[in-house]
Formats: sequence, structure tokens, C-alpha cells
Amino acid sequence: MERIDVHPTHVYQGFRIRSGKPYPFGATLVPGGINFSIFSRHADYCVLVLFNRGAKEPLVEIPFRGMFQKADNKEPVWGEFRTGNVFNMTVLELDHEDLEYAFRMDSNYQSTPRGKPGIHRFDPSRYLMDPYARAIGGRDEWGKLADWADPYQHRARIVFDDFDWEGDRQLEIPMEDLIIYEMHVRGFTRHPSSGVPSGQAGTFSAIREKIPYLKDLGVNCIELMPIFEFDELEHSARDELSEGWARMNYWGYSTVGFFAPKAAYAATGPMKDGTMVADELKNLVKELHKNGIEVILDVVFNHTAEGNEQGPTISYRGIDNATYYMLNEEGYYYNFSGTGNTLNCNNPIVRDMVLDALRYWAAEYHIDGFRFDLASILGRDPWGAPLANPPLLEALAYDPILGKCKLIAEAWDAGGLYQVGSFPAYGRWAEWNGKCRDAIRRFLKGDSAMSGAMSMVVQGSPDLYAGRGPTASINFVTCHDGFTLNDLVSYNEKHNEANGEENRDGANDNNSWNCGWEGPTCELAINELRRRQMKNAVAMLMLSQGVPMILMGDEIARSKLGNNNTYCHDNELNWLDWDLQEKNADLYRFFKNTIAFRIAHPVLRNRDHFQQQDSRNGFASISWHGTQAWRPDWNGNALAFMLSSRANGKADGDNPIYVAMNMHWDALPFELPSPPDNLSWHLSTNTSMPAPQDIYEPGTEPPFENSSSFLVGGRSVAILVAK
Amino acid sequence: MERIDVHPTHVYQGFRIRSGKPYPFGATLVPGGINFSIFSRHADYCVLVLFNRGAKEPLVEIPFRGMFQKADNKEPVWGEFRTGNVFNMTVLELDHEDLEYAFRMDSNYQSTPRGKPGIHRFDPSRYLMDPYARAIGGRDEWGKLADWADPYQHRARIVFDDFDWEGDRQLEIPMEDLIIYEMHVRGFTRHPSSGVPSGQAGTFSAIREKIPYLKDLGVNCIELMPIFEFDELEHSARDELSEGWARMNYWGYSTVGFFAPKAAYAATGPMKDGTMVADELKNLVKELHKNGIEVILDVVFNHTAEGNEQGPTISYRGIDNATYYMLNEEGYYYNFSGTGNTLNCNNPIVRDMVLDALRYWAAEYHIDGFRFDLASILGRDPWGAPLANPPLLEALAYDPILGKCKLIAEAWDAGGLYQVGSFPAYGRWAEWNGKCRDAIRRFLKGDSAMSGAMSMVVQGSPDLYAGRGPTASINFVTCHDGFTLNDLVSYNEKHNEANGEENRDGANDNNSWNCGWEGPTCELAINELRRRQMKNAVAMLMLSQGVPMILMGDEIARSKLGNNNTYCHDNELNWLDWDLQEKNADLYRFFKNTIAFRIAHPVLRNRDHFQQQDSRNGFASISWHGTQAWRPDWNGNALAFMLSSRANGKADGDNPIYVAMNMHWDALPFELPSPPDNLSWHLSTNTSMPAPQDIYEPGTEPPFENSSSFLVGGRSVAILVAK
Amino acid sequence: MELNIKTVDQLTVVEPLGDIDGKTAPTFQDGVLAIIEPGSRILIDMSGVSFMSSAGLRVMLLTHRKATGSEARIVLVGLNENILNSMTATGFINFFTVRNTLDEGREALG
Amino acid sequence: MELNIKTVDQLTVVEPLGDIDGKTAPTFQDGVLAIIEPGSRILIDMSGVSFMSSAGLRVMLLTHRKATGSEARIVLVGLNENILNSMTATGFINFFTVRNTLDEGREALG
Repeated sequence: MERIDVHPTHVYQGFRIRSGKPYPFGATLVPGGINFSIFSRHADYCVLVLFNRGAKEPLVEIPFRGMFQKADNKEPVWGEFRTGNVFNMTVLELDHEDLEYAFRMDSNYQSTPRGKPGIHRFDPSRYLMDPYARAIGGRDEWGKLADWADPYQHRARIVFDDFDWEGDRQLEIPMEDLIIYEMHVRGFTRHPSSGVPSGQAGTFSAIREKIPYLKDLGVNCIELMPIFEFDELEHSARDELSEGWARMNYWGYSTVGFFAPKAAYAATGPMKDGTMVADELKNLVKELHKNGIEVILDVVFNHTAEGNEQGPTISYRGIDNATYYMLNEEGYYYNFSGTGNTLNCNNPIVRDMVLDALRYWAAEYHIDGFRFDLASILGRDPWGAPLANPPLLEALAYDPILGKCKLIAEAWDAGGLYQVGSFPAYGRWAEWNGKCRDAIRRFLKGDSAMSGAMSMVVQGSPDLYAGRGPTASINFVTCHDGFTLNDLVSYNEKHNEANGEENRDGANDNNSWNCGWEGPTCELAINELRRRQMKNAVAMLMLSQGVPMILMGDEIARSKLGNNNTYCHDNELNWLDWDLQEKNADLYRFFKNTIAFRIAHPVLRNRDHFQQQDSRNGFASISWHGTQAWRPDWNGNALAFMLSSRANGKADGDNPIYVAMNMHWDALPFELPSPPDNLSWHLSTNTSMPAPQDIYEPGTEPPFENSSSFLVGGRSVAILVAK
Repeated sequence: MERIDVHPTHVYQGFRIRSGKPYPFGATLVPGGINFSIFSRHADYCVLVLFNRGAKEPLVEIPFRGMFQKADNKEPVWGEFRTGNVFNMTVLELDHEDLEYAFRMDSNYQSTPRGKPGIHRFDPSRYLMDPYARAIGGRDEWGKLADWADPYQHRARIVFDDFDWEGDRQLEIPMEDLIIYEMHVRGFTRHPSSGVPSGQAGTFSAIREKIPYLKDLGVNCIELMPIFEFDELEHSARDELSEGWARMNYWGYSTVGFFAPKAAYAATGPMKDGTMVADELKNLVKELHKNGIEVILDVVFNHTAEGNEQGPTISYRGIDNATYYMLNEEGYYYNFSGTGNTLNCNNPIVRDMVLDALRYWAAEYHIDGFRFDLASILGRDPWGAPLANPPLLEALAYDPILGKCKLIAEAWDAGGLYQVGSFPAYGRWAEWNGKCRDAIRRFLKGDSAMSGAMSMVVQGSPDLYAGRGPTASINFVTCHDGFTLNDLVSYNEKHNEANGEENRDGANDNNSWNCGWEGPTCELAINELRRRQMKNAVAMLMLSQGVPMILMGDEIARSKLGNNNTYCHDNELNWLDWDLQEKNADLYRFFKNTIAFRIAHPVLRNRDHFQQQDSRNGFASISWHGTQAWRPDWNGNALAFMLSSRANGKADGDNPIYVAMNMHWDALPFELPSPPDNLSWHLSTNTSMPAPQDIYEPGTEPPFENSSSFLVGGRSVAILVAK
Repeated sequence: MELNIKTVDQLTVVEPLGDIDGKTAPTFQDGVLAIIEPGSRILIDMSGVSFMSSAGLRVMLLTHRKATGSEARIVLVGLNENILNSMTATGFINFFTVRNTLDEGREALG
Repeated sequence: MELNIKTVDQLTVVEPLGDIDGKTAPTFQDGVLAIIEPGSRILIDMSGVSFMSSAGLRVMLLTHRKATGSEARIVLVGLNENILNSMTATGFINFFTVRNTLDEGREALG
């Protein structure tokens, strides 16, 4: 049925308009036109600016208050289009496909010039991007030199939200069954060896091409490093760029707009069609879901790309600096993010923007979960103090639309708040378990007395997550931040000279060991040891309760040449070399079979912590051993354990599993406990053996002849399964 | 442009459906159909039930999960329509006008039978009303006996949201300029004497007819007692009803649905057309706005109509009892509202529902403000403890769409939390100033040593609202709760026998005085005194900084026969008798001119508290006097003061005003201060004089002959203005 | 719903018979729009309509606006009390020219 | 945009020339819908189209669905690499029958 409120009431320079709806915020297609709605508490004047796509000069600038013509008789008439602190207007008969829009704002509050501290930063001469822009142009093609003379660099576009999902839904894979693969969209397929069709390298579309690889490896979740629109040219010196080489904002931890996918990550990006970019990402999610793979986004809500008082005015600071940012009394930006500014996350306006964004990604893009960069900032009040009941974290945990989404916190920030194990969880939040990472690394390299710490990791860190269960723990050895797995076993020290800061940047405490030589070597024994250590590491990860995460490329021994902070490189340091798959086929096979082993055994994927009670068969759900059965040595570097049933009973039928981890340099004999129920031990894994004897495909494990003892090689992991 | 996602994917019993959008919640008209979206955290099964309007038997029941037919080839196919904790589905090709809808829900959690305490109350046999229903049928005609055999009593309907506002906006009258008139929709025009067209008595439409009356009186804001759908039959014994007399839930402080206007308050209610009821209310608001009158709603978010564990299942408790209500560990309802249950306002889901509702009323109905019944409850956490940073109150204060709405708290609750002066205000909240009410009443009746307390009232209670300003104070002497102004000066005690509780209900501390006889009398002196006291009261109110509120009918000496708690009477106790306007024409004239005096003098409507500094003309902005000029007596019952300029400077040009309030029983001579700037005193008001000498129209004040002294009659107020 | 249309003295008289609601509104709209020409003078005699729903009011308004946009003029006559009341209550009445009788309607159309 | 339509061997061949985007999409849709009859076999030769926007993709899909609903069949041929890539990237390709050449297209339509 036709609406009675769609006819225009006012005309401005030939554009037919009427008062709009204050929500939803942003630009929304409504019957007959486009509704524009934007909040500002402190602006008292606002202008809507419309552009044809890519044009430097506006098509028209329509004020939200002033003199207009009456639509019916063209008489001059006063009009105002505002509800509360929301400017809203519907413009009829626009071609949304060819449109870009901005706002200009002014205020009676005193403004602050760039470079100076101050509370308000209104500048009516600037074009401001909509914080709710669902598509953003201006960086449509990765790395392409921007037209710096364009006064509107990041250009809000319209998205038509009618993608046909054909019944697709979030997969809702139980948290305990997840195996996460952390990936950089561009890095995954940008390398010439990736073999994706030309024009697709480094894009969402190319990930779709690589779904068979992911399925073969066995992961069921990819975690994408930031894909919200960011400016890869942000850190670039312009002359560097013109010479064809530059430090870029390659990782993307610097958001321009929270509702828009990075256009340059789309193969269709160069077409400058916001809907098409959105369609491409939605299609990727749909195809991943068809193949049983979830999508988690790494989201950066702790700061924006506007930097400190020296930074550019893109959107937020020109719209309502005092609302969007944490400011001290003098008007300096608090810097809990370490990047110049801090989003004012517990201001109710910003809280709602974060919620609206995440709801949008969950509902419109069917995203399965989110990993929150420097999440501890989200628990701070507007003056930086950690809140007892952080309303944003609580709201996210209770949110109805995010009700089945994974919520994962990086539970620390750059302001010194470290909450691993104590992040306000509200029964929902998981954490990147940084303590797990350190414990595995130190146990792996043979530090003394680490078997106790490793036993906590194996159990899903009940020392940290009592009451929350092992699914609160995202276990990992490596992630984008720091060494790759190969570099972890090849370097004692970081080698970050390429970053241009004389190796000062990046973490120094890597808990790494180069196995006897710093960097690549031809020494066979060292290379064999490194290979074994990589297998040991992934075995430890897959054998531990909680949610394992592996870093893109670790399965084929990717190296970043000892650089542990490659945020700025758009080159082979960050691009995955697909030829490694053949070169390191044995390692790939080991990863694949270790993952398959985890999936085959529910006993490795408990929802709750072990209760130390006897299980149905009279054995404890987990029992601890050492070189002597039933006698663990909590101060050594050898650890063995036996799992005999799933804590929550679901896995009563699963096979008992015995694991011996010998991180001593030399071989050690491990006395074996008798397997329960008159079963006998079979050999699944022995990392001291060369491939293919290092691991057997689940179901093909041969009987282990010696039922009383297992001589486990130095720095090796062995797994037996009782059948 | 046509959407590509509107074709059905599934068919169920001939109904063509597809997955919906999770937001907005409720039933929303979307291209091609209606989107239904409802939250439940603990339900795991949900069915959409569609009815033809008024039908007892459903048209169809469509599950959100189960076997369907594929839309294209009719093959059986599994379908699920849910995002997170939100069931959502679009049903195509429905006639929204003839439709009513409900939900049924079930859960794996253990349910609780009626009457017993428990956490969950799922009952799949019950039809549940949508908490976001924008129109609710079932009580379409006031007081009409319900069909108790209908299993679906309160029936969710659809509203078409295309009312043509033609540029209307919230008026945004500055808070300090507001004069509020508290009104009951039905009570205002239900009396046969109201003279509104037949069929309109007691409705929104009839208020529109009475706009000229309100304009003549001079108020610029009406505050409507609850108009969210409630059940006037709630407290009725059915046999009482059949005998044509019953105690009803007449006031309506018991919400059935927070998004729906009370259908029986619409003249068009009996047409059972949700859109038409909405249109009627919107048209009332539009017409009031055209006449410069704002609309504030009295909203009841502290509890619902579902009562305690004995109460009916209407909606919330059947959808998610544990989310919507505060429960103790045993599953009993907390009762901070005194009505059986307490809405769990600081659960993020409920918080959002409250916000969504208020945004809807502000954006869709152009409502100008809200008065929150028992608002202190909104600051309690889910276990009842008052929060240091109540997120709901904070969110309301910061909300962008409510950014210019008046927010007024009844700053106490029935659980003993009393926050007058200390309500968490976030720079936005005003309060019903109960202490002002008591101070005026006690000063008025001549209690000793009240002049100090009254001086605080006159200044807008800086003792309570330092830092918040006088606009934080809603000043009143009477409101719906308690005596009318006439009863306040006619009764010492409440007379609530008609309520059927043997006079046990209602407050006992009324601070009232009957002037010598309990109830109506023919004694002329008593009636004259009462008349004078009513004039004194409204004069005190209009002369005080802050926001005055008067109770419907007080301007024409309405009486409720000493009943101070008439919540349950649909009869002349509550209906305004319009014949009183003629009978008490002098009182009406006094109200009208006192209001006009306030409007004429900005010095009475300061935004900030007096700073006790000298004003431009060398006089303090407010100076205190007694029977001797410049010598106030803070322990007596006579008080005089002079205002000589507006605190914020805006009213520098306003006339100085001198007020003498003599609440002593006998006349007292007040020595007059010299007026500033060589002006001379003129007589505005002297309540000891008979009409029309009691008050002069602003601008017509005659010179006051005696410039040094004013003999003010006993229990009288006198006002001089310097010209 | 039926729709009788006749031309009397250069005036088009439209007589809808039956309720105008969500179901019948399209019939009404199609019928009236078909006869609108620039300069048309149209008298809608509502005496045969006992009930108009909110959808009916809307279709009436849309039809009226389209007519006005085509420089045609429409006057309503013969509204029963019930319809008049709901049009008054909802404010729709303000958009229309309404007269009591056919004669008064003719006069209003000049 | 131009739209040439010719019938060859009981096959309707549609040749759009120019971009298909928000501005030209209605022309395309009107033209193709006009020739759809139950049982039609329609070959759309896209070799004259250099660019298709997201609105173009949508109109294409809507046209295709309406054809399928009328038991007509549509095959696309001659898509350039750019269009093929964007149809693949966005998943629209899955809704259509696509062939490389006119001959293969004819074959697919039987």
C-alpha cells in the first residue's frame, strides 16, 4: 500500500525533501527516497552534502534548518528537520547507486584548531563522513595513490540491503568444537603463488576460491583481521609511495568506519559500487557457511583512524568530538589504545554505535562472532577508570541479536589494564589466553619447571577460568602479533629493521628459541628439530581443552624472517607463499591430522572443566603421569596425562587417550598406565619420527607393541589412543 | 527499485514465508509482507499465531523452526527462522488491517505453574502478546465487559506508521517556561457537562475539542496520566461489573503494552483499527502543537499488568520471565512497585525495550516529554540494589532521539528508596518535588516556622538542586495522587470509604486543613477562606522558580469528596464537572491571571538559581523581607521577597516584583522596600480582596497608593509590581 | 464494493457502495483515478458507504492528492456520522473539502 | 542503452548494448519482460554490455526469476571477464545459466 507521508513538503534547489525519521541512523532506502539521519549533541547546525560518485564538487548542499520553498506552491517557508539531537531528512527521487554523501556541521561552542587540545572540533568547511556509512569509497583499490586534493577522502555510499541469503544462518557451532584460523584477507591470497584468477588476488572473492584448502586442513572458523574500512595509506610518507615502496597500514587496526567493509578487500572494489562490495563479502560468508566454516571478525572499537589532535578530521571529531572520544580536562585525547585517541565506549551514544554496528554485522552479514581488539578499553568509563559493571560489555553479552555470536576479548589494553582471567564475562565472553601462549612457548623451548603451568593449559586453564569453563579460553601459540610458528623456533630475537624504527618496535619477550642458529640454516639437525618443535606446538594446542587458534600459514611453516611486528608491509613478509604447501607437505599433513584427531575425539573438547571425579569406567576424567605412571613431576619438563571420558558425559563412548610430552633435550622412557576397559594402546602420534610415521590418520592407528613403556624422543610429543 | 529478497523461500499451510530481519522488534510492514521479530533468551521454540481480527480461533500457526515446503517446488524442507535469541520471519501477502497476531513459546527449562514461585513460566498453550505491539485490541471500548472465554485477551495489531505530520515537530519549549496541567484522558471530558460531541466523551479526540479551554487558561503543556494500553477491568470483580458498578483500574498505572496507546481512550477505538487509534492520538498531538501546547506522558516502566505469581499471563512472563522481571533466588517477584512485580529495568534487554518505547513515542508520536512513575526503580540493579551508575537513567539522559524531551522522575519507589534531590540526573532529569508540595501545604495552613522552608520553594529549591538549577524542580501542591486543591482546604482527613477498603488505603499525611469544618458547608466565612486558600496556593506555585504543575480541575475547585486515592472510580468522583467553570468563575479567573502574570514576568522563570549577587541595578536578584523591610523572619509564617532581575541576565528589562505572603490568621502590615530605579509599586494581586479586585490582568495593575507599607490580610498573598 | 459513476451537468458524481477498507480500497482508487482529467470536477457521494477503515482513509487521501496534482477538484458529500467522526478524530478531514448535501457539494465545485 | 531483439530458429535473442545500471535497468527489464511467454526460450547476448552495476545485477535476476515463473527459460552468453568476475564474486552467477558462446547458449536451451 502506498504511504501518505511520502510526498515532499519542501523544495531546495530543485531537490524535493521532507522531514525524515530519526532512526535508523545513517542513510536508509525508504519508499520514494533516502532517509538521512545523523546524531550530534553539540552541533547546532548541519548540512547534508550530496555528491555524484567520485565528484569533488557537491551536487547540492541541503541545510537541515533554514528557508526552503513549499513543495506545493513554491512559496518561501522556514523548515527544520531535527528530532532531539538527531538531524534527519528524507530526500526523494535520488539515484542511490551514483550517490555519495557527507555532512557539514557547525556549533556555537568554541572550536579548536588542528594541533591544539580542545573539547570541540567543529569546522563547517569540512565534509564529514557518516559514522553509520554502510559503504565507504575513496580507497577502492588497494594502495592506489589517493587524490590528496579531494576535500572528501572517505566517501559515504549507500548499500541496498536485499542480498538473497536463501535461508543461510549463522552456523552456531558449539564454542568447544571450534578450530579457528586467523587470517589476513589480503595476505592470504596476494602472493603470486596463490593461483587465484587475476584481479582477485588478496580479496574476499579469493578466500572463496580457497575454501577447499580450508576444508582440507580441517578448520571450521576463520578469524579475519580487521575488515572495517581503514586507510592503508594512513602511515605512508607520500614520497615513499611514489617510489613504489612504502610503509602502509597493512594490518588495518585503525577504523575509518565501523559499518563498512574495506572496499579494497573486494575484487569488485574498483567498480566503486557499495552494494556490490557488500554483496561480495556476503557471498563469501554464505559460501563459507555452506562449507561448515564460521566467520569471526577482528573488530577495533578502542580507537579510530583520526589519531590525536594532530590527526585528520574524517568524521567523529567533526561531528561530536566530546561524545566520541575520551578527553582529559584540557581537551587532550586519552591514549589507552596507544594510537593517539580512545573511543569513548561507555558514553551511551558510542555504546549504541558499537552495538548497532555489531548487530548490523551479525544480522546483515551473518557474521558468527567477534574478537575485540584491546577489549579492556571497552570496560573503561569516559575518564578512563575501569568500571565495576561496564555497561557496554554487559550489553554485548546480553544482546538478543548477538545472542549466539562468539564474543572474544583481547583482555588487555595499552593503558596497562591486563584482565586475562578476569575480564567481565557475564557468562558469555571468551579471552585470547595470553598466559596459555606464554606457557606453551616456555614449556616448548624447555624452560625448567613448566610442566605444572602446561598442565593448566591442557585442562583449559581452570586456574584462570574457574566458573567460566574451558570455552572461555582461546588457546594459541602464535597470532598475527609476534613471530610466526616457524620464526618462533628459528629466532631468539626480533628482527624488525624493515619497519624503519631501528628494531625498537615490537615485543621483546617472545619466549622463542632458535634451536641453535639465528634464522635460516642448512644445518639438517637444526631444521629437523625446528620441524619437530612446530609439530609439538600444534599437538599441544590441539590436545588442550579450550578453543585452539592457529595463525594463517603456520601449517606450512610460513616465516616473516624474524620480524615480529609486520603491521606495515604490503610485500612477501606478509603474503602467504603457497609454494610452501608443497615444500612443507609433511608439516601440513601433521597439522591436518592433528586437527582431525581433535575432531575425532570429543574428550578433547569439553564444555566444562574436569571435575576430578571418577568417570563411568572408574578412571578420573583426566589423570596425570610422568616418566612413572601416576606420578607426575610438576617441576620438570616432561608431562603425561590420560583422558578417559568427557567431563560433561557427552563423550562417554570416546576412546581413552594417553599423551606424553617430553620437552627434555634427550629421550625419556614413560611408564604407561593401563588403558581402561581392557582396551589396548594404539599409536597415533610420535613427533620424533619422520613423516609419515609422525602421525597416523584417525582410525588407522597401529597397535602399540610395548604396553608398559614408551621411550619418547627428546623434545617430542607422543599420543596413544586406546581401542 | 524492487528487492531481490522478497520472494518466499518456504510455504506453510499455504502461507508464503521467508526468514526475516531481527530488528526492529515487533511487527513491521516491509516490502511485500510483514516482518515479525521477537526476543526470548530462554525459549527454544516459538510459534507465530495469526488471527483474523477478533477471531477466537487462529487463522494459522507458523512455527519458527520445523518442516516446511520449499516455495518453488513444494518439497518438504527443514527451516529455521532465528538470529541469536531473536525469532524472526517475514510472512508475505497479509492484510495487515484485518490481522491480529500472537506467539506461543516453549522451552527446555522447567516451567512453573501459576501461583507458585519459579524462574521460568513457559506455557506453550498460551497466546502471548508481543511486548512491542504498536496497537493492542481486546479492550477497544472503555469498560465493556470482556469475553473471558477468549484465550487471547490483549491482541497485538499492526500500525501503519505513515501519519502525515506536515512538518510538525516537538515544540522544545524551554523547561523554565513550562506550565504543566496534569490530566486524565477520560476524566477530562467524560462528564456529561463537558459538551463534547456524543461518542467522543472521555477520548483523545475530545481533548482536541477542549484546546481552546486550555489556551484560555494559559497552560502550555498537558501531562497525560498513563495512556499506554492497560486493562481497566483488571481489578474488577466480574459480578460487580455485571451489576453495572465496579472498581476499575481507572488511573491506568498498570501497563499491558509499552508501545500501544490505550485503544479505549480513542473515539475511534470501537472501530478496532490499530492505525486509526494511533492516527487519532497523533492528530491530537499535532493540533496541540499547533496551539503551542506540549504533551508529556506519565509512563509506568516499573512494573506490568501481569502482577505477581498469581497474576495473568499476558506477554512478558510467558516470553522470558527471568529477563523481564526481578526475581529473588526462590523465584518470587520482587515488589518494589507495590503492585506485585518489578520490571527488571537494568537488564540490557529491558533497558533497550524502555529506550525503544520512549524513542518510538518521541519519534512517531512527537511526544515532548515523559514523567516516570516510581522512577527510582529504574535505578535498581536486577537484584534490587540501587546502582551507582544506573545505565538506564544514564542512557535516557544521553539518548539522541530523546535529546530535547523533558525527563521527569517521580524520584521514589514503593521499596523505600526516596531520592528527591538526589536522583541521578546526568544534567537532564527533573523531579516531582514532593518536598516542595509538603512545604507549600504546611506554610499554607499556617504551620509554625515554615517561612524558611517556603523561601527555598520560592527559589526553586536550591537546597535540593544546587548544580542542577530550578528547572530540576517540578513544583506542585496537588496531583492525581492525593487531595484536589479544593479538598486540601476542605478536609483534615481522607475519606476513602468508596474504595472498598474501609478507608485503609491512601496516604494519611496530607498536610491539609479543612478551614473549620470537615467537608462541604454553607458557612460563608469558611467557604471564603477556602477560596482564598486556593488562590494563595496557586499564587505560591506561580511565584516560585522551577516548573509549576497544576492538577486538572483545581482551577475550578474540583472536589473528590475527600477521597485521596480515587484510582478505581469511573464516576463523578473522577470526572471533571464542567459546570464548575461557571460556578467558580472567580477562581478560574484568578488561575488564568496568575498564570498570565508568570508568563509576563521572565524574572519568575530563571534557568539558574539566584546567585545572591547584585544585579545590574544594584539590587540583589532576590531580596528577603518580613513585616519589616530587609528583615525576613525565618521562623514565622509571614514571608516577603523582592525580585529585581533575572539571574541569567535575560530579564534585565523585567519589572521588579514584591510579594508578601501572610499565612498568619490575622492581617499584618508589611513595610515595603523601595522599588529600584525610581519606579513605583503597582498592585497586581491581593487574595484577601473579592474578585475582581483579587487580581488584575497583567498590564492593568493600578498604582499602589501607600508606598511605604501594605496591610496584608490574614492568610493572604499580595503582589506588587514596580513600573 | 461497487462504484457507480455518472456525469451530471459537467460534474462527475461518484457513488461508492459498501465499505472502503484495505480490501476494497484498490477498487475505489482505480475507479476514481480513471476518471480524473485536468479540470475535472468530481463529487463523491459517500452516502452509500457505511464504514471507512484507516486504509480507506489513506486511499481516499491519495486519490484526492492525485486529483489535486492533476488540477482536478474533489468534494465529498453525504458522509455518515461515524465516518465524519473518525475523519475528524484522525485529522483526515482537514485535507478534504466536505459538504453535507449533494447540492452544497455542487455549489462548492462551482 | 539499446535493446535489440530478434527471433532466430524459435529462439529469441536479446542484445543489450551499453551499460546496465540503475539508470538503464528499467529499459532492460521492460524490454525483456515484454517478450516473455510461457515456453519462451531466450538467449541474452551480453557481448555488447561492458559494465553491469549492482542494480544491473538485480534487474537481471528479477527478470530471470519472472521468466522462470512464467516457465520461460533464459541463458546468458558473451559475458565479458569483468562482468563474469563480479557475478562470481557476488554469487549472482549461481542463479543463472551461463554459457560462453551463442552456440553453446543455443545448445543449453535445447
